[in-house]
Amino acid sequence: MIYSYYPGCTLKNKAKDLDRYARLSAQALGFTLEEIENWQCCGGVYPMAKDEIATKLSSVRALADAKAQGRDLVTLCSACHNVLKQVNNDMLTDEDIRTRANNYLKLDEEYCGETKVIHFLEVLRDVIGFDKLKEKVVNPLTGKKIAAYYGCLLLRPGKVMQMDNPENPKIMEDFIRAIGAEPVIYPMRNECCGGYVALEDKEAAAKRRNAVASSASGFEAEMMVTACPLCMYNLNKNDSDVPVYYFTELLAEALGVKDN
Amino acid sequence: MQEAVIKRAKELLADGTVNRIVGWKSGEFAYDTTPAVFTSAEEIDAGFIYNDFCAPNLSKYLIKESRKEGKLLVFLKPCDTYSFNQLIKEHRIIRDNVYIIAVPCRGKVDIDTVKATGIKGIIGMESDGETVTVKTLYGDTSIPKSETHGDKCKTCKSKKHVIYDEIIGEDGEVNDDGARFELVEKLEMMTADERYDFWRGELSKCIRCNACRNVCPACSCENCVFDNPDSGIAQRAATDSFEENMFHLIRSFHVAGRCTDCGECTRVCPQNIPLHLINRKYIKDINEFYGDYQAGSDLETRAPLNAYTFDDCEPNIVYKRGGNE
Amino acid sequence: MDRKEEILRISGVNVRKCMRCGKCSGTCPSYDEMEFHPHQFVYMVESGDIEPLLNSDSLYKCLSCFACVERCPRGVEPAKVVEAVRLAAVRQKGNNHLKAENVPELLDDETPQQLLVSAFRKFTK
Amino acid sequence: MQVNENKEFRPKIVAFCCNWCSYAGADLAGTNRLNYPVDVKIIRVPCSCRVNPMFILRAFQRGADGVIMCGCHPGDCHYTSGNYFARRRMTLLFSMLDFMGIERERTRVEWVSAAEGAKFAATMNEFVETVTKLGENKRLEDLRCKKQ
Amino acid sequence: MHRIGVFVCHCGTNIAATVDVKAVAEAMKQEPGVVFSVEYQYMCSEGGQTMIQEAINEHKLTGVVVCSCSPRMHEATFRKAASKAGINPYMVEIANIREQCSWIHKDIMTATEKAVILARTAVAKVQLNAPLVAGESPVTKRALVIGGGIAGMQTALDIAEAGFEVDIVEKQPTIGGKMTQIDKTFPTLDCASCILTPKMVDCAQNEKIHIYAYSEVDEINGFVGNFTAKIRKKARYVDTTKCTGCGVCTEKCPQKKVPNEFNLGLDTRRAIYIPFAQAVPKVATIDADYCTMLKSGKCGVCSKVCTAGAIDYKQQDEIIEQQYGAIVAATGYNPIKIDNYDEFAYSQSKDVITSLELERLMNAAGPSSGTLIRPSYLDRQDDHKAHPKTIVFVQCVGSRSDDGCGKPYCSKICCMYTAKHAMLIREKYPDTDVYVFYIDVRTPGKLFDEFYRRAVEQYGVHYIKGMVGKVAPQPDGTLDVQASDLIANKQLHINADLVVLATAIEPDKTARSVATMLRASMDTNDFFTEAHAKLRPVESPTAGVFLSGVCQGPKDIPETVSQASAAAAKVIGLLAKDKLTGNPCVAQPNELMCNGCSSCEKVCPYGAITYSDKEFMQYDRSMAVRRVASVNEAVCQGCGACTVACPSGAMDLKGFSNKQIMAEVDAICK
Repeated sequence: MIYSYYPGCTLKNKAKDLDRYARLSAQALGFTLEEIENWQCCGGVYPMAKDEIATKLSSVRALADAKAQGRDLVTLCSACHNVLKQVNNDMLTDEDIRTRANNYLKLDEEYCGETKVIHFLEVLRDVIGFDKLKEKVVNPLTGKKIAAYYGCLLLRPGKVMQMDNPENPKIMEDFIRAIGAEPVIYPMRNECCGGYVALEDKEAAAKRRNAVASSASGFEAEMMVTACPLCMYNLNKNDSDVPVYYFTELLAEALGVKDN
Repeated sequence: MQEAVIKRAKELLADGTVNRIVGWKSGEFAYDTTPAVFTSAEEIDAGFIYNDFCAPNLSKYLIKESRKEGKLLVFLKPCDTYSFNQLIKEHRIIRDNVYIIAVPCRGKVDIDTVKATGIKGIIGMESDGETVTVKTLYGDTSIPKSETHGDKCKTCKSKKHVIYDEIIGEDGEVNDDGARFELVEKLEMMTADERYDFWRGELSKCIRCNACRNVCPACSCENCVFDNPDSGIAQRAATDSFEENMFHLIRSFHVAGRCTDCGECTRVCPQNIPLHLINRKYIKDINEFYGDYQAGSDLETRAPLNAYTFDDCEPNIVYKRGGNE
Repeated sequence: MDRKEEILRISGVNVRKCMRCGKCSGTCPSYDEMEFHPHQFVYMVESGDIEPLLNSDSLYKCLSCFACVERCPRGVEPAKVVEAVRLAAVRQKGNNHLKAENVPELLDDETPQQLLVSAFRKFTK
Repeated sequence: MQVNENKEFRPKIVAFCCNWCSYAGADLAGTNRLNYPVDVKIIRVPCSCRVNPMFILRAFQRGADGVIMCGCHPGDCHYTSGNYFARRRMTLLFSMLDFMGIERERTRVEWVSAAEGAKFAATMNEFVETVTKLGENKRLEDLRCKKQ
Repeated sequence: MHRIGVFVCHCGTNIAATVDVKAVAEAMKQEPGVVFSVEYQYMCSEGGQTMIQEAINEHKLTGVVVCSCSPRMHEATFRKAASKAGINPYMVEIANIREQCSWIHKDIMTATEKAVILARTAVAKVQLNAPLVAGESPVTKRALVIGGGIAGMQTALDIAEAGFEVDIVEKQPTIGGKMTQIDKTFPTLDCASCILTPKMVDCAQNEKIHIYAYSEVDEINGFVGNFTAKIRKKARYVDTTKCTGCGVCTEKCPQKKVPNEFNLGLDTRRAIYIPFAQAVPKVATIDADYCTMLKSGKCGVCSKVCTAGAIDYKQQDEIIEQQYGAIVAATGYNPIKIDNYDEFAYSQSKDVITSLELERLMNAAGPSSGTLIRPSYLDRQDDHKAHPKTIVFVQCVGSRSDDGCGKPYCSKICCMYTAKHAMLIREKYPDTDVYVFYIDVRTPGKLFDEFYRRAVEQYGVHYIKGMVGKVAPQPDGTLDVQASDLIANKQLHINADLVVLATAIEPDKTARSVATMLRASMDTNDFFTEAHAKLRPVESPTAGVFLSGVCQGPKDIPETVSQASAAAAKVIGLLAKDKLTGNPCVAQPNELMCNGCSSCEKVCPYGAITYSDKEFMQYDRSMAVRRVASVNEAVCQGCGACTVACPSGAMDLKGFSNKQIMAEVDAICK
């Protein structure tokens, strides 16, 4: 099974681990992530304005590229996933945006939202299956109490993202169970860590991140996992000293391919 | 064949099983056969024929005949039996008053098809079952019989009789290769403009002689809707293009789901309008939308327009379906 | 063009659908940082009271986390209204909220690229 | 149908509405002041199964540019099964009109419940727009009935 | 040719503001057959009707056209008026120039043009109208009530009171409905059981009422006055004639782990059970999904302990067929599922409950015997933390929402029952803090607002305008309620022990199939539609079908009871008649045209068409016997399916004849 893969800017730089462990794990699980050619940064945040096209074009190019390959497009970074999926939804449902984007891009074939954007976690759940994943685990993380951190980007808006119940998700918890650990359910797992303002409003970002981390540690989490480099950056500085990992790192570890 | 048929007719008349026979006799020309009633062996000897020119479907005549005194004998070709069955289903023929002898049919000679080959000055025709000899003012010409069939026989739907009391010769098989829909399909593939031009061209020839209506076994109403002053559409003659359309549209809709595709309409049309294509379009649509249905093949199945299922297709299937606009 | 019309056009939101339940503000994680709260954005745009919003720091406190969008019972999408007002503000000449020359001092060793690109996308034009 | 040098083409639309659902739906469109073009004139019939193909042909004959039939949603017929029969009849008739080369968009069936005033208005707006684009019905019109 | 009078109504300004009514009346004077044409302010008023009657007499009118509102509104009014003046009521036609003209158009010129065409169309139709006389059909003097809640019971009691037989079909093992689960009622705070159970007993003891509990309606055929219903009595595996309701079996049954639906799953019951002590009929029922005997053939304890010998493991569903003159839908409601509102943590914390669950928690017969206990502490009620100290109520959960998750309507009862809950808690547990988050407090009703004010002023309930955004369960088991206070313009965090969600209500899931069987229409929310929203609120548009209770729209108990009695009054009015005048617009075959082909019979949904052999004179004056159709006018409902199935046009529909409809078509296309 080969997927088109959109890594995104940060995975080539500060979040190399998120990417590297994902590729190693994919290999171990028998699927291939083929990086699409000449991808451009998605912009990191979904442009909500109806009158902006330029900010959506890099996403459309990536989506159209996957369509040309006839493959589903896999993402890892929560932000990229959110941006690509929402832009794809615009291309599918918003005639005005679709027309203007196509007029601008002049692709060989009009792009109308045909590509299926799926998160790496969805590949694990829907293609591999958490049961199968469990069978392939060689180093189960038995006894570890892990808090899944979804943040805001993976699940919302629920009608577009359609990954899981946005208010009571379970995909990451099921993942945690599959790698042999024990998930910790805590209410802040789907609340924003404040990452987007971490550049210029350090105080607000700290407040949000600490609220998340203390909620997790209050429920006795030993560590947190995330799919988002920005959340990782922000949460890492939490006052509760809960360590934060990319979920792919734990996956690679469980599959015994971490040090390859 | 004719001998065997005449022999059984005389026997049944003689033993009192029936008191009259509905069959065929020659018209003005030997090839121009016409339905006739025979009441004695003498009359049979004088005029009864059964040959490759006996195309007329006798079923319709039984509506009136079967209500008369005593039992009658009728000879039915395979396609006529479908019409007969359909009329039984509609309570139009009194079955008990009819004795049916099934006669085989290997396709009838169509005079218009012969004429279309370019033969002129025809004064007579004979057939030995393989070859048709055409007598003309300019001498005899022979053509293979297979080339003399009209569309009705060329794409025969069935050589099997669906109802009879006795049969002379071997029964045939149902032919469901769909060949009869080829011309309909060809029309469907045309653009709307082309279809419109085609039908305009054909229907504008209509002279409203009512031959199609009068010969059609399904068009057998006691009083036609076009003669019914309460219907709001009573009309005697088409005065313009719309009324030509309207007559044939309404007539075909009224026989939709009841037409057995016997092809008589086209055969008798003096203007050679391929009217059976309209009926076949309905049959084809019914088969596609609601499952295969052959009117007259049995007495039980509900007519498609008098039935429904919860998940029938919506009328907008017409816009969605293939074919050209 | 009329400011209100501009906001409505950029956001594509029908603010009249709001039934004033305040759930957006009840769920907003940045509520305490904001001078004007999500429900006020919707209400003030509806009543055409745009200027105070354009000049408020609240524009830059919204986390674009979609909690209000997800939970609004009327499908109003307050985050889109906030973004539209923010764009209306930063699109004015010289009104970029984030200035390139100020960026270096905001960085640390770990700052991920996406924080920079998203900040520029949200706060500048 | 009226074509006037100075005026734009306004189609004539005949709408057959069943008494129980669609006519009530049309009333609801009125109650809610939902606008649709004046070109639509409604004929009330007890049920969509009362609509005889002859009526539709007659309307075209007399110069209608579009004919739409509305009934209760399948399964909701006041008379249980009427709209199911109507559905088959109209499907076959429309297919035949199409076969004869008549523009298929001139005929339409729409199921409109008594609660769907908005759908009624939207359907009529859309239908009138479609028929207006098609222009005058020339293929199925009795010349005698044309206004001189 | 008829002598026709045309009457154009202004409807105040409803019509006159958009349609030039004078011009319409003038234009009608030019129509063939019109001998009188006039406009008037309100045709439906006394004056308008008198005007019609005077014109009929003065101008010898034989036909009347009223250009006014929808015929669905006032056709009957004008027909009655005309018939009082001596002409046949079916000589009246309505041109709908309000709903289908003035209300949807803005331009006076085009609207007037259209009104003229509509009026002309009606005139063209009237020209072809013939006087019609309705047939008659007998009335079965028995009513069927579907649903045995407070609505169904009240309807049944009132009908029985008038002396008619009435059957209640209830799908649960007992009648009583939702009200059995409610603790106290607003605004009087009296105990629901105390006022409900006597009514249940009345139903059981009334000789005219027959209760089919644990039963469902399978099939309904026929028409007003003459319905036939098939009722399925589901197998209880208990012989109800033998069971004494002693309850021994329900104590001895070894299968103890069945969620108790009566207490909304807050506790458990046995596989053989009686829903609650006052159940009617008070007989046991075996839950086949849990009974070990029925599932594996091993057990039989209940049979052994039953001294009456009532247990019958081989019992089958029983089908009962019964005739009815009238049917009442009283199918009730349920709270919606709130899976779509997990931001309130309903599925994550036991201490987030619905209001109906709170009713059970406060009820003496509930899982905590009436002591308010946090559900997470139900198994350790002695713990000092078991009693909630801070309670938050969230209003409008799933109501007034158009986000696709909830219901677009206001559930109507939540404001009042929440005030009731808050008040009861404050009264019984004064050391409790109670917060109510509301969007609006809606209290239209007698003594309702006073009740709500009492909750605030007397009982000190904290009402906060704003909505809860999130409920976050905390490690210590409490709930962090994050909400906005719109008046203070603040975001609040309340540390609560119990959160109660005022969940929207929706029609019972079975209502849809009942509506289909009854051929009664429903709105997009699956509430039954009424024949007229204002003037006929307890009747369905389908003749002989009546509506009782919440199945028609959200209602509280007093409203439900009022509507139930109103529906009963309508039923009594129907059953009191010996014969019903039918709809004269029925099918009529022209025997001279009829082929006897049976096409019409095949499409008739009522079996109204039969055939017989008749002798007819032929064109040649000879006689011939033909099979021809005839229509039973009492059975025919006038749909017209047969008229189109008939190939010769022999079958026509009175009042909607081929010629009439074609005349309308012609008039529109003219």
